[in-house]
Amino acid sequence: MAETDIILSVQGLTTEFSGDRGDVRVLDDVSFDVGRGRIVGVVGESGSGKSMTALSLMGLVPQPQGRVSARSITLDGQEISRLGPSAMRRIRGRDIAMVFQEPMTSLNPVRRVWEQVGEPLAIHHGLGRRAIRARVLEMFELVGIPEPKTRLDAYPHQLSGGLRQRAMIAMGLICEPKLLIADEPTTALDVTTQSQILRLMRDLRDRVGTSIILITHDLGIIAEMCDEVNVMYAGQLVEQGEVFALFDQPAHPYTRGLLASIPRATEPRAGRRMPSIPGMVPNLAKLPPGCRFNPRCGEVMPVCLRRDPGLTAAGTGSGPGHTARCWLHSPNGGTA
Amino acid sequence: MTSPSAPLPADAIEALEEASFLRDTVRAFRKNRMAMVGLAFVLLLVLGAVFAPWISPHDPYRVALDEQLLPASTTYWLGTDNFGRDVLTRILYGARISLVVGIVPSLISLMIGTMMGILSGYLGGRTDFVVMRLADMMIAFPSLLLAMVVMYTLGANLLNIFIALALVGWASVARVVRSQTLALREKEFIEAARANGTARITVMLRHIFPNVVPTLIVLFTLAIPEAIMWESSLSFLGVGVQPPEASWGLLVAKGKEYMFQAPAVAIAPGVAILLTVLAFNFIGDGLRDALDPSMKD
Amino acid sequence: MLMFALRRILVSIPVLIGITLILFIMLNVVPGDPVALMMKEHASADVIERVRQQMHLDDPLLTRYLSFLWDALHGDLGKSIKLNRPVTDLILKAFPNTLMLAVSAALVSWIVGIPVGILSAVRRDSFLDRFFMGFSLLGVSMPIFWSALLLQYVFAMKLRLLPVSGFYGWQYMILPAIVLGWSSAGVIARLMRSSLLEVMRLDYIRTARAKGLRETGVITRHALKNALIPVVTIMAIQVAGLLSGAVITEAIFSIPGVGRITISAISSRDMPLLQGAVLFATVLVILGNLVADILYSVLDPRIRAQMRKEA
Amino acid sequence: ENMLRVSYSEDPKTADVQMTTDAYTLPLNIFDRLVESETTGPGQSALVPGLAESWEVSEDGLTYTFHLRAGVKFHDGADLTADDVVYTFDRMLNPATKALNTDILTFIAGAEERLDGAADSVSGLKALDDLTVQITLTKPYAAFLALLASPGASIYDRDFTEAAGDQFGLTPETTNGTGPFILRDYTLNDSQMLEANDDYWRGRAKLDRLLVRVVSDSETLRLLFETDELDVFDLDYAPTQTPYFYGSDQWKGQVRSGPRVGIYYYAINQLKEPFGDARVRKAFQMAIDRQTILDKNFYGKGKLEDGVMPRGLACYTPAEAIEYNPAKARELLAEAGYPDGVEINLQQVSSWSTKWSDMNQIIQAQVAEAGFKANIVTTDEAAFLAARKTGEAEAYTQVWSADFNDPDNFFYTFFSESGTKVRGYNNEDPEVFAAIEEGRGMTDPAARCKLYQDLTARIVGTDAAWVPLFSLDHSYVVQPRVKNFVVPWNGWSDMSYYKVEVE
Amino acid sequence: MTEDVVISTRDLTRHFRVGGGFLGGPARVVRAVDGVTLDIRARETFALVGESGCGKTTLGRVMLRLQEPTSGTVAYRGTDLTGLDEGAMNALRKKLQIVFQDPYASLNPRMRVGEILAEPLRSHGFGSSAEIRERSAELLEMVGLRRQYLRNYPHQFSGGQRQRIGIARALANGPDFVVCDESVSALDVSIQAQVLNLLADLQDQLKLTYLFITHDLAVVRQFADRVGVMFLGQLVEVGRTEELFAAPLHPYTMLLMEAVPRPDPHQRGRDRPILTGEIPSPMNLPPGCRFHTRCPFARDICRVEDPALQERGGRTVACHFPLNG
Ligand SMILES: Nc1ncnc2c1ncn2[C@@H]1O[C@H](COP(=O)(O)OP(=O)(O)OP(=O)(O)O)[C@@H](O)[C@H]1O
Ligand SMILES: Nc1ncnc2c1ncn2[C@@H]1O[C@H](COP(=O)(O)OP(=O)(O)OP(=O)(O)O)[C@@H](O)[C@H]1O
Ligand SMILES: [Mg+2]
Ligand SMILES: [Mg+2]
Ligand code: NI
Repeated sequence: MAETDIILSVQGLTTEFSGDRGDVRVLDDVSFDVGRGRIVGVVGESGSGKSMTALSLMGLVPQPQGRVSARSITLDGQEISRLGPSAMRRIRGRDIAMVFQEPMTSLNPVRRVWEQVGEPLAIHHGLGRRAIRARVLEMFELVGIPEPKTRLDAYPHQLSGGLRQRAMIAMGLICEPKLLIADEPTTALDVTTQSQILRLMRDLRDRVGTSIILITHDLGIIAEMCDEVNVMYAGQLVEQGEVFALFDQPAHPYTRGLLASIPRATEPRAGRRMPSIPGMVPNLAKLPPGCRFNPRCGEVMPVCLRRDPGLTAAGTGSGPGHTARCWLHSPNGGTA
Repeated sequence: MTSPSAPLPADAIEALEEASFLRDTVRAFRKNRMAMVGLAFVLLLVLGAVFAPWISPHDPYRVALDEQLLPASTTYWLGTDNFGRDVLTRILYGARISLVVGIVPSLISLMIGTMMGILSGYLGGRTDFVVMRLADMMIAFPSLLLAMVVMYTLGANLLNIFIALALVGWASVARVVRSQTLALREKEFIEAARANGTARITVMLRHIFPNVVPTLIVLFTLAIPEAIMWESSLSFLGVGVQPPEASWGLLVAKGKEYMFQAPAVAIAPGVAILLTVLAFNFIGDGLRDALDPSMKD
Repeated sequence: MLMFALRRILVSIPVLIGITLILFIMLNVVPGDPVALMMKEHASADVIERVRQQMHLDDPLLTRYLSFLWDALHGDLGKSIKLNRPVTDLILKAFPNTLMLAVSAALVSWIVGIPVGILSAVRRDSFLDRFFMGFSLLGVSMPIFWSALLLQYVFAMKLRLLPVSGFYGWQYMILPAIVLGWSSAGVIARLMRSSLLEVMRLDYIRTARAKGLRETGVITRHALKNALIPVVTIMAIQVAGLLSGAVITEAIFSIPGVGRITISAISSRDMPLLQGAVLFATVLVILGNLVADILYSVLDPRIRAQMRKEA
Repeated sequence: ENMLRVSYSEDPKTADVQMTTDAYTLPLNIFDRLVESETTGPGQSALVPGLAESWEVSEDGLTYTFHLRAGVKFHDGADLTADDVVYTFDRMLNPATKALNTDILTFIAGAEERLDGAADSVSGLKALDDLTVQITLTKPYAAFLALLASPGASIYDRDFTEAAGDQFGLTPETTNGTGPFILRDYTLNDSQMLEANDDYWRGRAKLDRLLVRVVSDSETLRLLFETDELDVFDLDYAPTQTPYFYGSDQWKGQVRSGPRVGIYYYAINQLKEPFGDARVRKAFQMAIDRQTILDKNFYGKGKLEDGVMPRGLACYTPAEAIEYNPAKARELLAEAGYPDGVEINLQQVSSWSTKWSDMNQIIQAQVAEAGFKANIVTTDEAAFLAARKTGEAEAYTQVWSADFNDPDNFFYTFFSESGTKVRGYNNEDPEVFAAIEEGRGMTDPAARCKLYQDLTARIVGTDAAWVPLFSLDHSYVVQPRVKNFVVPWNGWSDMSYYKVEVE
Repeated sequence: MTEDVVISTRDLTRHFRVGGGFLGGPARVVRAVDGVTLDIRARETFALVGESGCGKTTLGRVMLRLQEPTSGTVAYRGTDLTGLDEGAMNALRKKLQIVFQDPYASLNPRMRVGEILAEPLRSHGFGSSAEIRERSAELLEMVGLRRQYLRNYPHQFSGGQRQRIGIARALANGPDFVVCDESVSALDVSIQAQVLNLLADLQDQLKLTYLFITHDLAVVRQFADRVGVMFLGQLVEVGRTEELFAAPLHPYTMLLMEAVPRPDPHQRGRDRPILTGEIPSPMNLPPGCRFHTRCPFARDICRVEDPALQERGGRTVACHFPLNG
């Protein structure tokens, strides 16, 4: 991938929260790139830091408890990790936009939909109401809202979940951002609606060329949508790679466990019991020493209990850029 | 039923976090400095009230007309009132009545309100309609007037103050509790209890009630200062605690007559009210914050 | 909306009947004779008895209550025993004053309470926040008759800016309105603050920030309306509180309002007057709630839809 | 502007003096009476002709003939006639009026019949011609003229009053008198505005206007006065301000004070044990340190009273002094069978001025020394009055000021057979009952005064049925521009402002 | 019916009135469950799938009489539940249990685990408190938790653990029939598999019958024996899992299955029909077949006539033009 094709490059993103019981590091040295026009998936279980990654990029981590630091974050070549709040504000909504998980609660219940969808235009381009309305109407058509004219003046509660999520997407795209971050955009929706929304997002990428970071806990969605995948576990990236490589040759035991434990609608029932990952997601405040996955790992080695493996190339046979955070793949293996 | 023959998949569950609801609350509360100050003040006050006969420097009822309205001195730390009674002593004794007037009716209205609110919210239907109309009545009725009617009709004494304040207070408690009950009723653990054949009364007592307790605690801390204020209003109108008993409300209301001559007589008990109300407010705020997040996690 | 209002009013009829009935019974079972009271020291027992009969005071309780209801339905609240004037007249004369007092106090409490609450929330934990919250707690914890005297002393006696008491023009309303509004301003400020802080945690605020909106824009355009909703509820409840407070405020500032009529009606067992006054006060409270509901619907389209559905 | 601004703590509620027993300012200024009692000096009064230019009393003391002043006009322009006088008194006695002040007319022949509804008119009331009224009594009553000078005997206009019906006196439109002022504005619980009557028969008042405000809060009252919103500050409404005004350089020269023909007393219900025993009552009398109360609680502005009649009242002579002697009181109690003291109740009413509860608290503390364990019982006024009628009321302290300058006003009120029932059974001596009845009809002033002095000795001294405390001065503070402000002879707050001037 | 049937419903309906009342204008009716006839056989796992709001939860609750049916009957092993009085119903409840979706809301935050488990035992007079304590501990162990946890509060557990406690509570009195209402939907995939395995093991050991309510077709395929597909209050298709997945009869079933994203990037390009449009409001049902507004195969008759549920080779379907037929 050529350097210029990289729209977002994140290096060493670390986010900490100070709380009642000391500091918790919810993101630990997260680095990844997003190519132009690509859909990059972030997958992981609840609490693994997916949303926090998005919020850290947007500069929306709750203050003052949260602290974000990064070696570098470049957006289309521009370094944004050291921007002040007002400079960051000018980027938000214009260069990076975000679609949130809950279309019910992410829209203001007391304001009309078109005002909310068109607000980024007012903020960043100072457009007048008529112009905004016209543009919102266009966007409504683009995201496939039926009878867009009549929906302009609706309040959020008058729309179904699917329509609300479409409106959210319209809002995200209205300033033609370089990057759209979609945080579990379909989790709250029915499967049928979900497939509509996913298809819409892919179509939009194809037509408009927006780069998308797609956050989800559903490997099915990743498989359907993404070009590249980042797997997160307990605040760290544990595996990253092209989607095919990752699904065909998962390198990290966690990824493998995940893939094994997803029930599949397409395959007949194998047996009464399903493969599962034992144990539970760790508490970030009480991480085990060494590899964070070691208590649940079936292939744990002595070194895993002592030292954290870095992200390294994921063994032989995997494509370029396929990395995993596991001693199994580290150059000197478990012997170190 | 047999216990499982083969052990089920053991899961490697880590040691649980050592925490309990109560401990969390206490910890969160203790972090709130204002709330702790409030608590300390109230504790001090309660001690002062309980031990008033032992610690107060003078007799609260002794009339010594020779020592009227003396300024503060080493004998009379806050001076004397129009009968030559030590203001500090009167305030300490007044704390007994004011605290009781603050606490007892609040408790009564909390009890009635909780009962009514839970019944109304959980049973719904006609019970709900009747209880809520009753509550509407109490709320729509200008409360000071209601209190005055009670005081006038039953006579001005401490017991009737309780009745009056409780009559005024239960309705808003009932409303809050009812809305909480309505929310709780939809919770799955209530459904689970019903699915287990748990009797309605048990559901209300063991499931609904404990879950409204945090709200009740907060309401309680806010109801106390309100009741103290109410009592002072009633005293001002001449239907509150009757002299020579001392309540802060009465002391302030009476002291007002001497505001120009000996301001301390009115200001000192006023400050006592102020500090107490502040203290309870701080405690209430602290409790609300302390109780709230643990409800969510 | 009209239907909704109508419905609300109809629903409150049993409340009104209940209140008057409770009052009626309470004031009748207790000792005390309005006539004896009215005639004070000089009247002989015979005279009192005669008057009692003329006033139908010796009829059975229920008969009297029903005839009260019947007359009330016809717009006739009877004649005050003590004041000898038609109750409707008395109240219609006094009511505007009380209303004026309550409304101006409410205005004070909103005009002060809401901005103070907002500022405190925005500058959370700052000195300003502490100061404002302290000030509003002061309002909440000062007896009305105390703050009244304080303000009278400072503004009327020392600074000579405002009149001490009476009710002969708008300047006269300022001090009573502040006195009465202060405590509810405190309540509103505190509620506004916590409500705004609560709203600021919600998802759609994050959405608004994600658009690049400034913090002021986030608050004014997104948070405020939502945060006002619980405040409006409290405002409605406070109407009742304002009326109660008005009793004392009127007495201190010599305002010829319903509160003073009511007090004397209670102590003189003047049933017709008391019934009338309480009836009016209750109606006011009910209207206050109605206004709050309407405000609600202005603020929140979901409630608007709900109301349309209900009506 | 030539306006006097005064204040009262309560609304008068009506100008119709037949319908009120406690608010006389409006009647005193709006109406006139046949006879007026004029203040001649501090605590002194004289009966002077009012609407009646002259009058004659028959030998037997039963028939009074009044000659009305010619040319007196009501505010609406109507002429005063004898018929108006007859009408006024008949209205009071007409049961349909539900008048409250009927006591002052019950001596008139036929009054009782009229009151009972047995007659349509009062036989003892006659208009002999346009300007002559004849009133016949059933039996001689020495104080009848004084009664006619009391506010309750104010004269109304027949046509106007009949038309106004029961709304008479409630609004400017329904009020009409002959007096020096005309009611122009009446806002309930706020104020009444009176304007000088240009055609007043005694000549126009010096004031153009009189503003009477209702101010119930005593601190507000003081602030109003000090910010020059009021011209007269009545210390009765704010007794705690006494030291301030007496001590203030600015104000002490502006204090106007006069004695009050009124007495503070304790009424003791003899039906309630232990007060059935005269020794206990005597002990109670002696256990109260009245001088200290007077000095400390009332700033010494008054005098101790030892009888039924306060100083200033006709026939007053100092009675035998009541000694303050707790030790002796204790002995008396022991004699009465309470060597370890006895529990008693003192009653007070929640809506009364706090001065009563103050007094009770002081007295509670004082009598404790003599062995009385006094409980203070508080009720509201309605309950108190009801209890007093049925004899359930406890001992209570109050003040009585003269309605008219005659001992009967005190003796009959408290110690007559009918009076004691109303007052809460504070006397049960049949001989006293008889003597009071007799005194009412006595025509020899000296003998009559002797009777009352003897009665005093019996009631207060022997029987200890009454605990006289003291009579207080009535003090006002007036703004420097107020002239001719005279405290009325009886010390009332209600007074005529006819002669007052402002600069 | 045979002994084999645990629960059988006949024409079961449950309607909700919304709005209306005094002067409130006409009330509107939500037909949450609208004529469901169904037999659930002993020891099977019967899955109920369908989109949000189609009435799955309501059906489950009405079966347990946690909500009263508007009409129709529910029978448990031949006993008509709808006719039972409160007492008799409560006595039967030990046999009929439910496990909820939300592991957070389904446990009373103010009760210790021990109390939560003891309550159903106490309600049915299980025995002395020592026995109850022992039984509670056993239950905890049965769902794979340590008995020491009896003294802990729910908020101290993770979602998966809480769900286990919820299951233990349902098992307390030895139930026969358990409704699992979205019992694994809120869990992470790795935990979801653990809980599903637990449910499967318990079913085998305790001879349970499950009504398994979910919107996740993948879970259904791996877990259920038979499936009922619900649409707007009605069952549109019922069949054995394998048969139904292999060859759906109802277009809705087919479209629903197609909509599930497949965790295999190689399949992503596949051409698949997608369900368009929004689900109609249950307050305002279209005439004819309820699905016709979204059905790609709808014809005229579908707009007029409501198809009845019909047998088709051991399966039932409510469609005028079944697929694969
Ligand atoms: N305000 C906060 N204070 C402290 N910790 C927080 C805060 N917000 C989030 N966290 C913690 O940060 C971690 C990552 O949270 P995040 O929301 O990114 O998870 P996620 O992967 O998006 O999970 P989900 O799938 O549930 O949305 C979690 O452990 C969470 O508890
Ligand atoms: N108590 C109620 N009052 C009114 N309507 C209700 C009530 N409970 C459910 N409904 C309505 O009945 C319909 C079916 O609801 P139900 O909860 O059974 O659906 P569901 O299939 O379980 O949906 P989900 O997947 O969202 O849980 C919905 O339209 C719902 O709004
Ligand atoms: Mg998230
Ligand atoms: Mg459901
Ligand atoms: Ni899902």
